[in-house]
Amino acid sequence: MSLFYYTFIPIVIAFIAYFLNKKIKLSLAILNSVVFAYLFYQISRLYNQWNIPHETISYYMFDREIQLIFQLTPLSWLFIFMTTGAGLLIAIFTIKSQQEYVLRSSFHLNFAILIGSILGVVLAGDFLTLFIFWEIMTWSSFFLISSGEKKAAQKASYRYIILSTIGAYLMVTALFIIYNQIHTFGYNQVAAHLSGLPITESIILIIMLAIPFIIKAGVFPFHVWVNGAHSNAPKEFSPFLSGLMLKVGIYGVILLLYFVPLYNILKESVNYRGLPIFNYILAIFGCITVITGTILAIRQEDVKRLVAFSSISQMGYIIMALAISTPLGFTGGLLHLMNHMIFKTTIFLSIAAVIYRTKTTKMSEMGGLIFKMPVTFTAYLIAIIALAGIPPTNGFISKWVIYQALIDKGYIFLSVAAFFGSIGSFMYVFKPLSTIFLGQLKPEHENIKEVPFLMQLPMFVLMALILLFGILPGLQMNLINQISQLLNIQPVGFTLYSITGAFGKWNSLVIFSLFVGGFLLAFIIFISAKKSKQVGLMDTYTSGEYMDDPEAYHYAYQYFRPFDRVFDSFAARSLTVIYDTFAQNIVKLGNLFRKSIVTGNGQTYAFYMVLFIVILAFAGWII
Amino acid sequence: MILNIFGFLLMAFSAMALGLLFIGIARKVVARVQKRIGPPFYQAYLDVFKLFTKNSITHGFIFDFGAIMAFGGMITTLFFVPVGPFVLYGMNGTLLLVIYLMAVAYLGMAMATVGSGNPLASVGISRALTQMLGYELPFIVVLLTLIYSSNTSSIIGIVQTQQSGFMNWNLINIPIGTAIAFVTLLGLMGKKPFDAPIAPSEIASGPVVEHGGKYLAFIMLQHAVSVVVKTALFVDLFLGGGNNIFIFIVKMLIVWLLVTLIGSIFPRFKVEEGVLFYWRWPLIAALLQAVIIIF
Amino acid sequence: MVNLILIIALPLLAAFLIPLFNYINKKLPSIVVFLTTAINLLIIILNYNQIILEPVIIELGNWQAPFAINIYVGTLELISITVISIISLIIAFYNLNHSNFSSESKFHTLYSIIIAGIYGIVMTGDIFNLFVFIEITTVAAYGLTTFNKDKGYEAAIKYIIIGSISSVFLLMAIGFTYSAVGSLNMAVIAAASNLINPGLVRIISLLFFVGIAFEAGILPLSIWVPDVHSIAPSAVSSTLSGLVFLAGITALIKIFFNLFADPSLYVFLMIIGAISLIIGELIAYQQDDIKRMLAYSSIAQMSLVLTIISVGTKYAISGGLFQLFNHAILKTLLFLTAGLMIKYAGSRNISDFGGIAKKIPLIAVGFSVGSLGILGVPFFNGFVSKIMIVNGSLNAGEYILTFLVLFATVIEMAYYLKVIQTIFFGKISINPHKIVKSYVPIIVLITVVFLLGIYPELITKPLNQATGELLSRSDYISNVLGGM
Amino acid sequence: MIDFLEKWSFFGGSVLLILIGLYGVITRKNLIKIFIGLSLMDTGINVLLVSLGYVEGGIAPIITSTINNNSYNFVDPIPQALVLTSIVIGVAVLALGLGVIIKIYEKYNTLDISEIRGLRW
Repeated sequence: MSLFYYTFIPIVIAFIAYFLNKKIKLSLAILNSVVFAYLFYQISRLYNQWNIPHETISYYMFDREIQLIFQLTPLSWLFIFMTTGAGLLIAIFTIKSQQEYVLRSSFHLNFAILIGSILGVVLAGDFLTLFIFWEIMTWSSFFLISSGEKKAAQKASYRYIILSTIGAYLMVTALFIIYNQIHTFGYNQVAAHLSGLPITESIILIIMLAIPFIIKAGVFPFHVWVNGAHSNAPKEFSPFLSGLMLKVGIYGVILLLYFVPLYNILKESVNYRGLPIFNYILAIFGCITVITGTILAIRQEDVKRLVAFSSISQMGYIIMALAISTPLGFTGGLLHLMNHMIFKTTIFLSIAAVIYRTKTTKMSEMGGLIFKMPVTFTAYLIAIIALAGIPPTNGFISKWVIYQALIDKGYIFLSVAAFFGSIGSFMYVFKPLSTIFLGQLKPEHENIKEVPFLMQLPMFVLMALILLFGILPGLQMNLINQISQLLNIQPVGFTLYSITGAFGKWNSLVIFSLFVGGFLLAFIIFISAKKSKQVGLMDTYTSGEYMDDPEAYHYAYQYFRPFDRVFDSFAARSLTVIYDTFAQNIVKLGNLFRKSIVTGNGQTYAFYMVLFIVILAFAGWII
Repeated sequence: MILNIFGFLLMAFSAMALGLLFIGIARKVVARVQKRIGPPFYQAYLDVFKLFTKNSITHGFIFDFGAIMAFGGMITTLFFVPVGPFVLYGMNGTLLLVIYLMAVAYLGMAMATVGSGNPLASVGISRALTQMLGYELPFIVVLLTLIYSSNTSSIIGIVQTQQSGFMNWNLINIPIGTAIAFVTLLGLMGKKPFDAPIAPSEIASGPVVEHGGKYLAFIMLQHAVSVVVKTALFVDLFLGGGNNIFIFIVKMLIVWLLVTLIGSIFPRFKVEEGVLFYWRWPLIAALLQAVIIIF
Repeated sequence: MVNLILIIALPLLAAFLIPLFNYINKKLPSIVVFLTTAINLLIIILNYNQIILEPVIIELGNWQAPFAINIYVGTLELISITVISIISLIIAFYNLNHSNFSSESKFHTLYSIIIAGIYGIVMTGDIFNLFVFIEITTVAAYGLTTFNKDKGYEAAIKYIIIGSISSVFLLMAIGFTYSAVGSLNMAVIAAASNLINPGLVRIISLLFFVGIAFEAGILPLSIWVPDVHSIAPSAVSSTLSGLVFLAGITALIKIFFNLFADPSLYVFLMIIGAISLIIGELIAYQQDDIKRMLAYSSIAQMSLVLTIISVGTKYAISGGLFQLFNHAILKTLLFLTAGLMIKYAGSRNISDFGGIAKKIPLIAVGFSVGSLGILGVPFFNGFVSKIMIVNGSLNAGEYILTFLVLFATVIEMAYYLKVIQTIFFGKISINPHKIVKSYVPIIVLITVVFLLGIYPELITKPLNQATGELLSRSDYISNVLGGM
Repeated sequence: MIDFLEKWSFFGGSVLLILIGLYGVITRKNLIKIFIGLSLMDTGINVLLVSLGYVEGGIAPIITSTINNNSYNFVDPIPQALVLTSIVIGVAVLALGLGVIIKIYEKYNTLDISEIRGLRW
């Protein structure tokens, strides 16, 4: 199948299905699952066929034909594989979970378009194709976010689209400045041209090219859209938004940092410890992202917001690792990218399952769901263990590689930020665990059941992946080394279950077996002791008081209040406020114009004409 | 293989024994500081045996699972820390691993305690996690400096760089770092100025409020192993480790006694005061030291 | 080849016959208008291949070029009249079902006249004739504005006052031109423009600007636009916004590129256009009345076209022209669907349209296609023109202009998305006021939007040719005047 | 001097008429007065157009049996034709405008333009 069709099959089928939906009662979710499964199968067969020829479509635009190029590289394979995989899992999840959702059909239409456009973005072989699909991706995700059930979804999507568009326009400006000089958009030609330009000029162009990607990745000065969009998007879309969409931004960053080898272009310029200053600044932004995301995540009371901020902070890790441009950094970044996709999708899916049953996202309105929804709890538990970077899950391996890369170069502040994020992640992942799943069960949740099997299935698959990649990271390393070869990066040594770092070697098999040993020992001791008696959750120590209200006996609201107090002033001065004030000032300016110019008096309008003519005459006089 | 399993068991049980001994000694020392007679040094053993024989209640499977996870995680951590000449697995890059492995135990304990449904336990966990963010940062900075200066992230490797004599100990090489690490060790162990998480007078021992019988025994064993792990880690990193197990244990005991003595005379920090304390002087000093050593 | 003068004459003829037809059958006038517009489209299609090869000049009364009024149809005019004929046909079709005004035949008379006037403005090769056609168009538009019995008169009176003032200046410009050149023929003026005193050329051009820009949506002069567009019936709003503006800008382009090619004036146009663009967008953002919002958006779009075209390079002009034609198509779509939504909801306020998409999905989709087209989403026609505009302005090194244009688009996005979000995702608050149905025009327009978005060469190839013709004045002169 | 005055008196006079009309339009509040101003402007521009085509000492450009070749000093006929058209258009607009004014008076009970501000912002 031609590469071109991968992008268009989902889009076309989605449109057809959307319009047939009314006539023939078909479930778009099932249809989407089938389509994605087919694509997934086809894409998995593409593995290792890197020498598929490029495909081009010519597009007559200015006064010449413009080629839209599609190409397959190991890097793009990774992304299309992840995209269709996540899309498939989420489509399966939605079959059951969206029974009562009003905007189902538009959700599935936009979702399929989104998948198609992401495939287009990563399969693109030149910047114009990338830009076209990038825009489609932005728009379809905009519609997806605004179809959230909460009222705030619209404001959040608004912020998202405005920010994305500003980025896209910067990119298109830079692209056409380049195009006017070399008359092509091809990656290689643009890269060659950029390296030939004077250094300031090429830095400005690169920054303009990079900003849309950085915005999409949710990195520090532009992270303001992420929390709103994630928390207000439909619950089934948040996993994809966090798992995949943010990563597409990272794809762009990889493209600029490695494919257009920024390192080579800027090598001669100012640098810090052998790292071009641009890369270092990017890494610093990543570092700030980690810290900001962590602190703000700890403060949240809404579970989706909390996980959204956690996504921001994890993106910071990836950016930081990629920006330092060492083989280890690159490997760690890509590993973390894959792993973050897996565990963050799991977290969001398990939260979607909880929301599906409880219809709320406020953590303090839930509690004690562990006995009612054990599968969901297990999925959440395993995913947060991975997120917090605790062995033997995949999350630790990627963080370990990133630490190795950071320490190797002696970037002390970056490493401290990375650790801060890691320890902070204990705090914020434990908060939902404790307040949603543990603690006292709310009386109104007495009759809750576990979610249907079709919703459990994706969670099972993802849990298995977390453990699988935790034990056998070599599966991922194989692909990453192929990507490294493509981008001329020195590959990192690995076997199926070990990775060689800068200061040591990681061997997951040994660690896993020791883990099993430790747990087995504990288990044996536990079993051999006297059997205990099961009592209810209300049957606890209460300093002699008699408690009958589980609501009052559940510690959930403002879980980390002492910590929050430390950062209250920090959180009040948020970037969102600054951006919003800026936007409001523009609106105020418009209102001023409107009130003062459009008075509704015909005579005033006539006066404007006279004034205009007088001004024109004066201006004409002057030149 | 058989030998490995044997070593595995031996190490686990001897660490438990050693840890309980340390705890007993500490109780005695604290009593002496407070002008009491105090319990005998073997009291901790008695307590554990007694608790195992008692009837106990559970609050659901997470309560059981958390206890197993806490203890199992700590035992797993132990295998990576060289105690004298004994180390079950000394692969490269273990230092970072150990830090994270300890978190498994914390997570297990936190799950078990919050799973009990008692809000006091949740408060305790919330405090513990907050405080963790406080002391881990300077500790990590010191560790990073150590990794960078000894050019290895393996604990054994770091021990080996200090082998040739007292003057090569990191205590001498990076004295500020050692001091900071010692201060963070107080937090790591939950000792007095930083014992807000378990504050018995405020939140009824916090996390362990619901634990009784074999669960409390598990917590005690976990605590015993963690004492061994943490002191051994400190000795390995800063006090030159040791091939002789007795000298090593003496070093551990010294560290432990210092911690205990400090713990017995200081009042308690409020939790955010504790965090801010760590982020003020220890963190700044650690960063300064790191900058000096790396550049 | 069919004589192209027919496409002006037919609607005029129809206009005067409509009252007669009205006696026969009340339904007949709308069918007559529909038929005339259809025949016009047919004529243009028949002539298309020939005109694209070389410009067609029709001399009225068989007098030679300088002496009589002539009609000049080059590639630019060809594309314009093609677009005009398609859109007028669609609007006429729409009127078949939706023109339930008390005085139906009068409406159709005026509508025919306005169509004839628009064709005339685009095709004429004589400046006084241009004036006459502009007046025909505006007078008909004055009349159409008053069809709204509520506030139509108020809008009309403002429109008339401003229109009369600017027509005075247009006549003044024509008079000065005539006194300087001694002819009213555009080609002759173009040939002689190098010989006139440059100061006078500048004055004349600016007077022309004042006279025509009032019909082209440039801000201080087109301040009547929101009133009139929001008050007039939807079919009229879309005609005024889509077609009259198109004709006005085409006339301005002819004046500034064919007649007096004085590059020093372009910077004026650019500044005026840019200011008008930003102010238009900023005010449009404030509107809650959907048609007023669209009207301000039209102003902004026209200013965008003007400012881009006044960059004066090949790429910029073709981008601007493409945007102009796109705007005609999209605004028609937007005004028609907005009108239907207003009818359905019984209110003009955007905030009352919550969740309307669930009740009238096609119309809502039509509106969003129009908006997304204007915002330049890929595979909509607006994308290609936006890209061309960016390319054109960057190619000429106008970085600030590019910034302003893109900034304006961001504001534009803000207010269009507000509407789209309300109609698709807002809370359902509609009790249907009136059931509306209109499938064919909306589907046709959506098809056109996507056709141009996916196969832009349908229009970009002729546009390049048109730009080439615009930039080579000598060809134009020799085409009209023969070997003179 | 006289020549100069004679040539420019048409010109200046007509421009003055236009300016007076314009002044009326932007200062008078009454709609009827505004339309009088517009009429004045129309008249002014018509005079201007005619004066532009005036040739000194020329005669009406009518070819009769006695005047049948180009050697006569004709006044330029085209501006006069233009003015005729323009007058027609002006009258049409004026009529339409007055009609609208009548309707406005019926609706708003006032002719003060500053009070007819239903459409604004």
